[in-house]
Amino acid sequence: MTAPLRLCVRRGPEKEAASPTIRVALTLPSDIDVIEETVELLALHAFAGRIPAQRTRFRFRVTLAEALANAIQCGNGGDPDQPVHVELHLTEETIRVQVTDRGTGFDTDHTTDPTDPDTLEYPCGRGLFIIRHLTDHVEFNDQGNTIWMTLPRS
Amino acid sequence: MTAPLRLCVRRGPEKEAASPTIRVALTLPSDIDVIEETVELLALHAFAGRIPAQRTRFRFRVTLAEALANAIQCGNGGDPDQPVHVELHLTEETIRVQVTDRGTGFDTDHTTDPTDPDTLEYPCGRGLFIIRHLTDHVEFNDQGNTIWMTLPRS
Amino acid sequence: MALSVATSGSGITIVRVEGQLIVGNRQELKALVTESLDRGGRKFLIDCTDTGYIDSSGLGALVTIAKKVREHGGEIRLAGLNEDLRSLFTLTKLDSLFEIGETVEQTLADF
Amino acid sequence: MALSVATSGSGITIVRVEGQLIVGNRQELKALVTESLDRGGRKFLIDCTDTGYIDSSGLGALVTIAKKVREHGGEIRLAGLNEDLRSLFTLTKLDSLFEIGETVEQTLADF
Ligand SMILES: Nc1ncnc2c1ncn2[C@@H]1O[C@H](COP(=O)(O)OP(=O)(O)O)[C@@H](O)[C@H]1O
Ligand SMILES: Nc1ncnc2c1ncn2[C@@H]1O[C@H](COP(=O)(O)OP(=O)(O)O)[C@@H](O)[C@H]1O
Repeated sequence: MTAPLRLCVRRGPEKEAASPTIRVALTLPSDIDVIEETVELLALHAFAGRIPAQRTRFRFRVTLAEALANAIQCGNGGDPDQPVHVELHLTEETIRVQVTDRGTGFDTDHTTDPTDPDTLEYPCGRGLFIIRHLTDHVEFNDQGNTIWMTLPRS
Repeated sequence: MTAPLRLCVRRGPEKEAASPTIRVALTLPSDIDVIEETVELLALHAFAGRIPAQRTRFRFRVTLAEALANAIQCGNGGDPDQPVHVELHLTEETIRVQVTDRGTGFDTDHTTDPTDPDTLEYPCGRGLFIIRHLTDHVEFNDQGNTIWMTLPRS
Repeated sequence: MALSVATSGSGITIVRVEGQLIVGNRQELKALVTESLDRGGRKFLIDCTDTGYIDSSGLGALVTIAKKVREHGGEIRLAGLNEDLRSLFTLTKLDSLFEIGETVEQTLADF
Repeated sequence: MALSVATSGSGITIVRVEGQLIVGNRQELKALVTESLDRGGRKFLIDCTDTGYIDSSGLGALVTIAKKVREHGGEIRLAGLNEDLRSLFTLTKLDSLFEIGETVEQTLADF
């Protein structure tokens, strides 16, 4: 056999990726001990097939952990029988995280500043502040038992 | 500084993984040219954080591609405006794949054997046969426009 | 998928299938082999070394191609299949329709 | 998360936090530092070299611990924080409450 002679190379139709939105959903019990595992599990899906910036991964993990802690403790009052529902809506560029609890919600317009010198040594009150600063966008439903956070995927 | 003396090591509570079912959902247009990309995208989620056997990955890709081709061509008649809906239900051990089209379904009890010498040279009729042999379990809804396939994750 | 065609010194048309051979692209393979037949090619080797997976439409396309090649008095062989791909041919009994060799080199030498 | 405690030759209690410091485990850290205070420890270094992320409850626990240590006339420093962890302290202005050193070695030497 002599060296084969290349005649032609054809490529099949390569459609411009329609980039569908992928939804990833998960329901967890109101138990703070499952937060860490849930965050790691969802991070796998949020960045499936990608190598995001270290910072992006950090922002995702911290803000999701915060939102889950609020849903479990404030929303569901830590009652393990009350579920928390999480969904990720993944597009090419962004991750939209939705966390819903079974609670009655709260006044989501009322914000406090934990960096105020008067309250700087308080042990609580930094969760939503961190969420607002580490996400690109935050929204709540009217009732206040669903939070939507938008984050980058890269 | 001298070598530090280890006093104790404590580990936080490590909950027995509750292993929640993760649902991954996606809607695609009835266009055979998006099958390949859809399969690769869903394979990323099906095996997120895992390194499955080569054979497992192959079975998943082939059977999902078959089910999508049937939904697009037979179910939706190739009408790009008719969506195909895919869901993966991921548990620790298994992947349940659901593919739903907008068609009127078909007689899912009627099976043919493409290995019959009389039909061996037919160009079609091997899709469901391959699905039945490469999955652990197959089910349809009564109408015949939804297929559920169970496959391993490892 | 990408198809590339080469002709060996002994006149065998080698068609290399890279990626998936599935419903969305099987026509390309059919067209390519038909053109080769028209140009007088009679011996075909489908190189599956870099083939990912093949669906039932891809298998169907291979069946159709094989028939056409034989009708022209030609011969078609497959080579370079991994274990998974091979199992598809065994499962569907298409291994009785195709001569399936081991490596491309071996299959070319045996042709 | 895993916590390990060591005492340096100069009597500094080094608490190493591996993994996440979050709502589910912050109590462990509080308990551990409280015990050390009871045993007479006054200088604390929280080693964050292998800390993944810290949530607001984790930050709150550190604030509480710092207060308690100071009430006992002690001192607490953090070390080994990566850029992301550091940004949490800047964002929440807690960098004004804690002395945050660079590496553990450097911070121990400076203590
Ligand atoms: N999902 C929720 N359901 C009900 N109340 C909530 C929820 N999330 C937050 N809140 C309310 O908002 C307050 C501020 O939350 P946050 O900033 O996370 O601080 P912290 O949880 O430490 O108090 C909470 O104390 C709680 O009253
Ligand atoms: N989703 C579907 N909707 C309607 N008919 C279907 C569907 N899937 C399969 N079928 C029917 O079952 C037949 C056999 O399917 P299959 O074994 O995949 O072979 P092929 O698609 O090559 O004919 C198809 O020809 C079609 O009539």
